[in-house]
Amino acid sequence: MKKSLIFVVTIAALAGCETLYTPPTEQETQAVIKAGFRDRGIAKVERLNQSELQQQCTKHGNNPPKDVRARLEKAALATVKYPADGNWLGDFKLGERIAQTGAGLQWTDSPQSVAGGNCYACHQLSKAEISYGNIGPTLYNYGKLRGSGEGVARYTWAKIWNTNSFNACSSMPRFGDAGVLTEEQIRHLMALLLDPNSPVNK
Amino acid sequence: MRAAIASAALAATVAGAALAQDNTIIQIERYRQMLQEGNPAELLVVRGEGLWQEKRGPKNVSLAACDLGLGAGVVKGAYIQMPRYFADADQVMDFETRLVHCMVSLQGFKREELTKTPYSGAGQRQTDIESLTAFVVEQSRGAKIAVPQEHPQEKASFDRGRYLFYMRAGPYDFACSTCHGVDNQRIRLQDLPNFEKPEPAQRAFATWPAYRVSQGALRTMQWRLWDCFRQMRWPEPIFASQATVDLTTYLGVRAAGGKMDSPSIKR
Amino acid sequence: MKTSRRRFTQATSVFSLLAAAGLVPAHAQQPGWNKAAFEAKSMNDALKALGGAGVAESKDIAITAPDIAENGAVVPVGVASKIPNTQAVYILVEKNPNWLAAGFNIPQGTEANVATRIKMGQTSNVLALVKANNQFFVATKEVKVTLGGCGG
Amino acid sequence: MPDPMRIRATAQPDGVDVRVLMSHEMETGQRRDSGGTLVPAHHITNVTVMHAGKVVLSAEWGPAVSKNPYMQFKFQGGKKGDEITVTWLDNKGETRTDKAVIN
Repeated sequence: MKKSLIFVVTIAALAGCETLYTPPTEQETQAVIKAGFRDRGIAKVERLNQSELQQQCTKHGNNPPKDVRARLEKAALATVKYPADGNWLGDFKLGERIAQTGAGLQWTDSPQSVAGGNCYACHQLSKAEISYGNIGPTLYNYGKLRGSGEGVARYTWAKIWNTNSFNACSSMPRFGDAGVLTEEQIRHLMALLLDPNSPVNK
Repeated sequence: MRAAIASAALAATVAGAALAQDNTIIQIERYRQMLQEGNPAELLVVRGEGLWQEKRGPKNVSLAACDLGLGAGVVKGAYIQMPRYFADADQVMDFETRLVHCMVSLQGFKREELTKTPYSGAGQRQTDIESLTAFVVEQSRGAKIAVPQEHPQEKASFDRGRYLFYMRAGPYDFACSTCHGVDNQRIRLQDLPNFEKPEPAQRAFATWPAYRVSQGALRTMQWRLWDCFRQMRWPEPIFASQATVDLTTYLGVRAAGGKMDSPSIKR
Repeated sequence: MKTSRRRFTQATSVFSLLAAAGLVPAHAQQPGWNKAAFEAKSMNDALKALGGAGVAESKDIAITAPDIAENGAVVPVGVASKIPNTQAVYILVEKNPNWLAAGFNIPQGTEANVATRIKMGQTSNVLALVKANNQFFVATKEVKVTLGGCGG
Repeated sequence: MPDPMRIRATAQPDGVDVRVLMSHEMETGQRRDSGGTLVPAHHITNVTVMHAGKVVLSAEWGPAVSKNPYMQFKFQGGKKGDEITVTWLDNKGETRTDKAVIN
């Protein structure tokens, strides 16, 4: 009687024992994740295959060690395609529209649909739009505060094209590098930020 | 809320604009308050209760024998202890996954048919899954969120969910944590709960499912994740997949102790 | 149930035919639906359809509505009139395709204080039009409608 | 058959407070479905609230009333235990009547 009781207790202890738990491996976890998604429209499961940047940022909690950071930033800057004709600024009115639009690259978007930049989701820009997010810094008076020299234009272009050029593992999408926006669209956004007549600089 | 206002004020460099937005946030809060009276989800709770009790499906039985983790037919307080491990299915299931399991195994519905369109579209009647969810979650109102972490599979579900939460992927490089891992962040004017902190995690988890006035429909937790992934530019999460359950396990454990206040009403 | 529904429907359609032909005044019997009023695209059209000639602004009408609506699909609006003998309360939205959203007839013994929820396509003035002693009075409040989400 | 309404009628010192939630699509007639076809308007046109054989509120609504409509008002002359009746009618001739006891 006593023996069997001890036996039962031991089994119970084993069954409930902390040490019995081994966490799933990274491979197992990724397999479960991939099995949990499917292609729909333009959004394919292959989007879950992480790039080097995504892997490193995930692994280091978006704060990679110095050497990794330097490597990622260098690689990001190398992706930037500057305007071939040296023309930085487009039409700020079209830029405002791009900043307001959040469509693009979702499974609900058609491959032909023109994507927006959705800047207002995260940034303040013109003063008239009160519905803006705060994930990114305010860009109100961006050009007024920084001027419109070649250096500012070059930096801003690269920042929009691939944000990781200056801040690896930034939260911002790579609008040029990832093919979200066209060169022409980025030019309009540049005007929204830098044109002295843009509502951003009023 | 007050902290959010204060930090928004600090973050903005242009004082005038910051003041304008302070007022905006206060006014939006007032709008949300005004919605609280008269939540159309109540209509769905009634319908869901009827569906729960009605004999339905090829086998013509009700869901009275459905075990949500507290024994057959126990609905009160069931929602707050899910996702959990179910021995009969040998897996961790969230409420919606378990509901489908019951509708298939007890009532004889076809799984593919149930999960093909789990969410109602514009101009459509709410699905049975949505209606039943409204009813069951209402039976946990006021109860404290207690997603279990005893069974090894429950722990594994949490660990996988945490991995998924921080995983950056897709053309926008977004992870869940991009928006939901920092205090007082907003997209446009929508607050983004930080799931690394108990209080915002509790508030968020406790208020889903919710009636979304923008859609005129009750939306479930599976829908909440699904629509986040759409906006993250990820592929489509499969309804009731293990990955979605794992993510809910992670969020639910983070929200432990929060007082359930759902179905709620949101913009 | 079925028969009564049919009768109800028939009565209505006959009535709306008559109303459309201008043979009976709106509100002459219940239930009627003032089609012309609901198709009005200006205050004048709405007034005309409701049988009013002019309208005066009034401080005795209070509109309860948010300054900013997070979503235009549901905007809570309440109207309270302190004007004696208030007979009806109408809620109109200036920038909606059709101005009139809802009308409430207030019988004696019912407070001239009603609330409902309306749709607004964009930021606009919301008007509370009150009929009292067969005269019309109005109050106005602006409601801003904001954009939300990150997928739109 | 349309879903039932939720009616709350509460006797208060200054009258009976009535709050009604109705289940209705309130289709505007301006929305297009996924195929691009205009979805015809479908909305409640009339609401009537009766107490003791008397109309205590009647409303006319257009498609700009929100989906799953909500309405609140107050009337005098009712007391605890009385019954009120709410009826809605829509532009397709569908109708629904529900009763509630004042408490």
